[in-house]
Amino acid sequence: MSGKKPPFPLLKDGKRHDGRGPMDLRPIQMKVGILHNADGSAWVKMGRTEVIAAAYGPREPPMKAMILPDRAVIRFRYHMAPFSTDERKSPAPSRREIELSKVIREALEATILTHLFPRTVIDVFAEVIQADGGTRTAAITAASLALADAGIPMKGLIAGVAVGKVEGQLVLDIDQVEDEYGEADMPVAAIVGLRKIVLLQLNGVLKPDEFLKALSMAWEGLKRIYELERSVLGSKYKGV
Amino acid sequence: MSGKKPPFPLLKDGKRHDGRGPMDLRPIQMKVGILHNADGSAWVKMGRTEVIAAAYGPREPPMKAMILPDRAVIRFRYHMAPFSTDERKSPAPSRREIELSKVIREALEATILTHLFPRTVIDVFAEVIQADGGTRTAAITAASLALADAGIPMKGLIAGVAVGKVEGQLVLDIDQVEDEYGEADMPVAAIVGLRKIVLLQLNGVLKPDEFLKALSMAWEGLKRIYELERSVLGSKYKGV
Amino acid sequence: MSGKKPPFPLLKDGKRHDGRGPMDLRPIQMKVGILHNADGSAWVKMGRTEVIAAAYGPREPPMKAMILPDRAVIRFRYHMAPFSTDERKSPAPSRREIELSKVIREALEATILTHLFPRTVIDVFAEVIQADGGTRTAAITAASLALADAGIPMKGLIAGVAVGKVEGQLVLDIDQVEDEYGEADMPVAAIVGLRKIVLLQLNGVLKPDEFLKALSMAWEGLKRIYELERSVLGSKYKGV
Amino acid sequence: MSITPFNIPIVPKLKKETIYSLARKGSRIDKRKLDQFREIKITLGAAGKAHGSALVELGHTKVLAGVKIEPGRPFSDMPDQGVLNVSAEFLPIASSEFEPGPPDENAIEVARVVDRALRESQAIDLGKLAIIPGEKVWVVWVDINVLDHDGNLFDASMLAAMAALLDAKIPQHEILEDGSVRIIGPPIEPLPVKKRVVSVTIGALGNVFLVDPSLEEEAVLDTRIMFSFDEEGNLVGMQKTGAGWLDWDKVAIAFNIARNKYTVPLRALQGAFKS
Amino acid sequence: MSITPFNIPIVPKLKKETIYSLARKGSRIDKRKLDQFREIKITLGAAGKAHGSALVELGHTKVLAGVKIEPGRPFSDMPDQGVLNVSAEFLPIASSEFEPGPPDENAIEVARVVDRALRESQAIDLGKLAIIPGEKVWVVWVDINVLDHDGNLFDASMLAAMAALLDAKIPQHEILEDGSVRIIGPPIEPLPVKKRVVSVTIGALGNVFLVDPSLEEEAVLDTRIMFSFDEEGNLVGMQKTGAGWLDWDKVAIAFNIARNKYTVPLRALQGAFKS
Amino acid sequence: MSITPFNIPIVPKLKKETIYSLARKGSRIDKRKLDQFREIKITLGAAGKAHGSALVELGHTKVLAGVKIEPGRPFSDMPDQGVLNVSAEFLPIASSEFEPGPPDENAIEVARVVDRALRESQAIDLGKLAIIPGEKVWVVWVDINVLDHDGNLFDASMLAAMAALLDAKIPQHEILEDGSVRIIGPPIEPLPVKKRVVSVTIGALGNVFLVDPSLEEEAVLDTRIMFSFDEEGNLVGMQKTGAGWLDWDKVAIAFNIARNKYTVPLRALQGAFKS
Repeated sequence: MSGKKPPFPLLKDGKRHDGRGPMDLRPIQMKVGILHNADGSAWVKMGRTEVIAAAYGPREPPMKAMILPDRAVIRFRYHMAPFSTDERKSPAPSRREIELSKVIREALEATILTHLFPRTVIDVFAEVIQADGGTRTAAITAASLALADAGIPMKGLIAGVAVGKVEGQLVLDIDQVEDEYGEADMPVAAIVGLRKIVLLQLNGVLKPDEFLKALSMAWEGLKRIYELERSVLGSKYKGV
Repeated sequence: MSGKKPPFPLLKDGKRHDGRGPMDLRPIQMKVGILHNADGSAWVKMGRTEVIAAAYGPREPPMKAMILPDRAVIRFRYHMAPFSTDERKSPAPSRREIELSKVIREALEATILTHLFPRTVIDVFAEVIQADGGTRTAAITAASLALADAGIPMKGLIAGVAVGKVEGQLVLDIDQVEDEYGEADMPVAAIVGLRKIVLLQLNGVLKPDEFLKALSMAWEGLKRIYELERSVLGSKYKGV
Repeated sequence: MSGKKPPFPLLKDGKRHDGRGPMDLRPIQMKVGILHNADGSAWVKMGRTEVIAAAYGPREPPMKAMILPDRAVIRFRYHMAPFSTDERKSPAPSRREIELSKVIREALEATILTHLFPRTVIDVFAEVIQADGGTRTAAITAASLALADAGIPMKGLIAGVAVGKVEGQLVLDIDQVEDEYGEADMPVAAIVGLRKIVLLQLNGVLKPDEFLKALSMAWEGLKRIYELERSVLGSKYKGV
Repeated sequence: MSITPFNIPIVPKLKKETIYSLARKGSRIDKRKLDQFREIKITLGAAGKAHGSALVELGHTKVLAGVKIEPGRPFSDMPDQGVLNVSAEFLPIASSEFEPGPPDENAIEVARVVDRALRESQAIDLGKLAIIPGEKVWVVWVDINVLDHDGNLFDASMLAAMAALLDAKIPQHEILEDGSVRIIGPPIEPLPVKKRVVSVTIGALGNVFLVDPSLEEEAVLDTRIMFSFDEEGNLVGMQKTGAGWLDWDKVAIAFNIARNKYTVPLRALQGAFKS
Repeated sequence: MSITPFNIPIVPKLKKETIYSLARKGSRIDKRKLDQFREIKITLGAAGKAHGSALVELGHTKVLAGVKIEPGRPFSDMPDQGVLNVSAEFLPIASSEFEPGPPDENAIEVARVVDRALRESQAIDLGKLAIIPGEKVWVVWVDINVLDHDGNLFDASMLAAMAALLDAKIPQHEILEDGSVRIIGPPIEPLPVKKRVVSVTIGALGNVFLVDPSLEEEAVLDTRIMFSFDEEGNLVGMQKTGAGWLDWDKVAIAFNIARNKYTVPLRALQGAFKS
Repeated sequence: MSITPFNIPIVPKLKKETIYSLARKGSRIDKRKLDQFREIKITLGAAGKAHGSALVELGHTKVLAGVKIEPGRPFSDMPDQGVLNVSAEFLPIASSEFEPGPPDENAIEVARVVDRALRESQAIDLGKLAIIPGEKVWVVWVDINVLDHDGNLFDASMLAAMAALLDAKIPQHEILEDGSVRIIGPPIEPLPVKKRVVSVTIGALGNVFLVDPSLEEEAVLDTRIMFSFDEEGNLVGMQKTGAGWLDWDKVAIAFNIARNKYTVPLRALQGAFKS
């Protein structure tokens, strides 16, 4: 949404610049249990975008002041590696990272059964290893998998995906080029099994009917990602 | 006190650049109870200088470490809005704001009956909306009014004013131009009813006899401001 | 170790640029008890390098969180005065100062009998007044003297010195010029009485046999510095 | 890092139940209808040294926005465009919950949400703000100061920022030979504002939606969602905020309510500039 | 934000009463007269890599000031003037009350009070510190390091800063073709100091005033006030500091005491430069 | 300021005794020999947008290093040399002991130790990294991210940094008329690496030495010492780390063990670039 002209057509004969159709997700890979120390961990790759997440807890809070008597406190950090972006990013948290940490933390609070663990903290950290569009939705997917891997009870798994608009057309799961030169980026995350939205933002402009269509496209994408999550978690995590 | 030449005469035929005589205050407006949430609040305008202050407390300190067993802890912040100055000011606290917060906090400690409220904190915050000279003295006046509006017991109301020196002549209640191109700026604040000085600074040069004269000019100004404070607080605050 | 050519020969006829032989220390001065408030204090000058250290404690920790139930916590800061260097140094701690604070703190932990003072903190602060090479080793020597002056029980006094390599030759106690234009700087600190190494670093390149020779040269220097420490502490500190 | 707020006062159970039961009957504690905004008051020029400013009152909520327009350097990938910076501060005078200090995640969120709505709708014609292309452009600083927090800081901040921008004028200036810019007189020329953007925040509470929730309501809501619109009713920004979830199938309902109500703040804005 | 110091050790009642009763009799715990300074000792050149430095001892109080003079850019509104920067650090070696970290409000206050007295009296002729007008000027850094705190840091810091400036010399330099400045030799030319500024701090205790209060006295004083003077006895700075008040009618008395005593630190300063 | 770590979990006595008694018998809890490295695995190109990257696994310890090569300004005293910057972050995903936030003293120590070994050995030919001498040079950013901490972060970080540098390629670029540098294609030309540097960390435990200590071992060691070597076996860096001491007369023994083992990580490095 830079307003700049793309260096090549974003849509041509109904195909996107990388050959996908409007409703195609990028190739997705997921793994859980990739880290030794974390109570749970996950790795999610969507196209070139790549995120690692880890969950720790429930555990004793590092400071007494942050105890809640009736439930667990959730801490979440969305963070980009300095080499994850086209130009090196300072490792200090940017305003963007602070905002995304907040909205993802709030999304996670909606699904974690925090009332089962009063006076504890549950920590989830997502590290973006490579950023090529859709990092926040990949991060929330990875965070959800890491929580499941840690055995932390949730109301349901969260899946995330972004719908974009390029050259006037709505497309699913936009990458960085489509984000940069497109007209809209609408990241969505939901507890798919319960049909609950836990994250919803819009960066760009949509007409009312486009917004409603974008929502239903997102749903299609979320369902597919959710199925992948369930299959990667495999039989031992059947519950979530 | 920049040492620079003024762009126009600061004194002409005994009149100052804005038409005032040496002992004239700028037009003053005051209001209390202007905010909904604060326990007490006030708005003070002197010429173009404009300050809002709010008081909260006595209340529980945010951290246990800052409790005093025999009296209330006072917290005060003097802060300038980014758009209050000629050039945009970063909202991060400058060294100047840190110093002024300290000397005004100390002035407020002299009048608040802190021993009535052990183990609590009383917070006073002053926000400069427009800075045109004399912001610290307007801030202390506003802070005093906000405390009175919050019903926090004080030994007496504080009034503040600055005496300046322009083109060799002492003048009361200097504005920004007189401050910038003048030879001295002496801010004074006092508990007028008790004849106690609680803030006194000098930025510039005064001969010994000038200093003594400046002090007595300040007193005249303080008395007038004090009367305005009493009248704006009205009957319900007769005590202070 | 800048890789730059020195402006004058660092070695000529077996003499170093300041006339010293390879095994000569710079002129050393030491004093203890130089500060009024500190529980112990010391001043060490090696050539032009000059450091003041002070020790406080054992005392109550400023925060409860930092208590250890079985021993004292040690805090140490290595800090350079803004005017101690060729170009003014910002007083904010640099990454270098943070690293040196850590390795010296660890060295001090090896000698202080921390188990005698559970639930307390022992603070040691070193301020570099003039930096002309070997500041970290002068700082650790001064810290050790300040601890002794404060009467804090130690397993033994620490002495520190650096061995360097200039124009292919190993030399003892390098100064700033030898550091900047030389090939290696190996700071060493030890509890001399116990023959224990507590600090060892290398900045530069040494062949294996050079390393072993540098170690034995360091020992000669440490013994001489240790004797000076003992003599300056005098009879009342005979124990350490 | 973001952390669950752990020092928020607990809402009394009784108040909670009152808000719930009123909502089910289509009513609210301050007698408003479910889809009714609180009274909106806009005072222009409230900060005299700003190049544009507006004090917005939304019920008891008070937000003061000030705009400063200063010469500066363009971004290297946008050499011919002015620069827009939006910041928000939740001043400690505004609420017993706000501590002094740098903007926290809540203030940063408000600033970024307002920034995106202005930027994506192209509300400001940044292309007209070059002074010497590639060298010097106007930098537009929008500073949002929350003075009194009684809920719905998103809509109040959006409105204050938009009103301050509409109020803003560019300083009279000349370009010196060395390429620097000298201010030579008071601001006269209006800032090139192309679009008027407003927002409507909807609170979800059980099966009902509340427009423009007050602070008391915010404390008991399931969650909130903010929609930003341009004058033609296009969606130019959106943010679900606060813990909790929203039924997938109710998003469209919330959106429609917001779409029906965006003319309320828009008319308030237009009213302020009518004179 | 400023907050009441809450971790200051309590002064024993007995000590308090002793100081009070002595003061009423015109005496002090360290046997001084009420208007007597502690012994002042000034050691020049105490920091060898500084361009000027001085260690000031005021009784047990020890302050080391160092001056560095480096080429830099002028302020855009003062293109032909050098730049003066004053900082103060209360080093943790100086007192069990000082924690390591960036300067707190007390250190910032000392630095700003010293800075104002130097600046307003025009003690340094900044107009002579341009190297290439509008491009390069000398930046004068004055760093005040408190080494031992036994009270009255204002006067000790003022004196150390002034002595270090008088001790300071400008580096020998040449201007290269590209406008950069190269240092080519040790400092020789003295910094252009036009005025000698000193200060006298007065502590108010009941009905009496104490000159140059020690740390023990500071802890029981009603309040303190610092007056700065140039050589001719003009007032070039003033700061009431510490909680508490001062009777309006006694300010003149305090001022007169200070005015009578400013020659004490001034003579100490002159003595240090006599040789 | 550095402070004794005060929130480290206590090692169970039994584990301590097990490690000790095994060590005395020449064995370790993970069945390794005293002088045996854990399995080393190097994955090149693990971070696709970096100009060079490597994931190093040392047993369960995982460190990812990424290199970015960007045009920038040289240091004024090294106008014709590229710039090398090494940073390390101990990510909170890596250990329950790591909190999010700026690098602490441990991360800074690792970064500086790696930096020194690379710099002093002249591993990178910085002289070949000038673009326009005195104006523009390549700035090489090495970012070390610890992903999983199971001990010996020094050796894993050194290896990851070195592998990432060997993997790194300089972006295709052209110099524009105004002296700026434009990237015109993907990186092709290898970074000029002159030396391969690796390190061996030795843990001292009573009378024995352990090569490449694991996290469990680190918790009970007397102290640790890290030696860095170039390919010819010259010592290019050294760091005693952790509280505790080392017998003076045993340093040479530790050094000889390290000198005998540096070929292990070196061969792992060479293996990764064989294909």
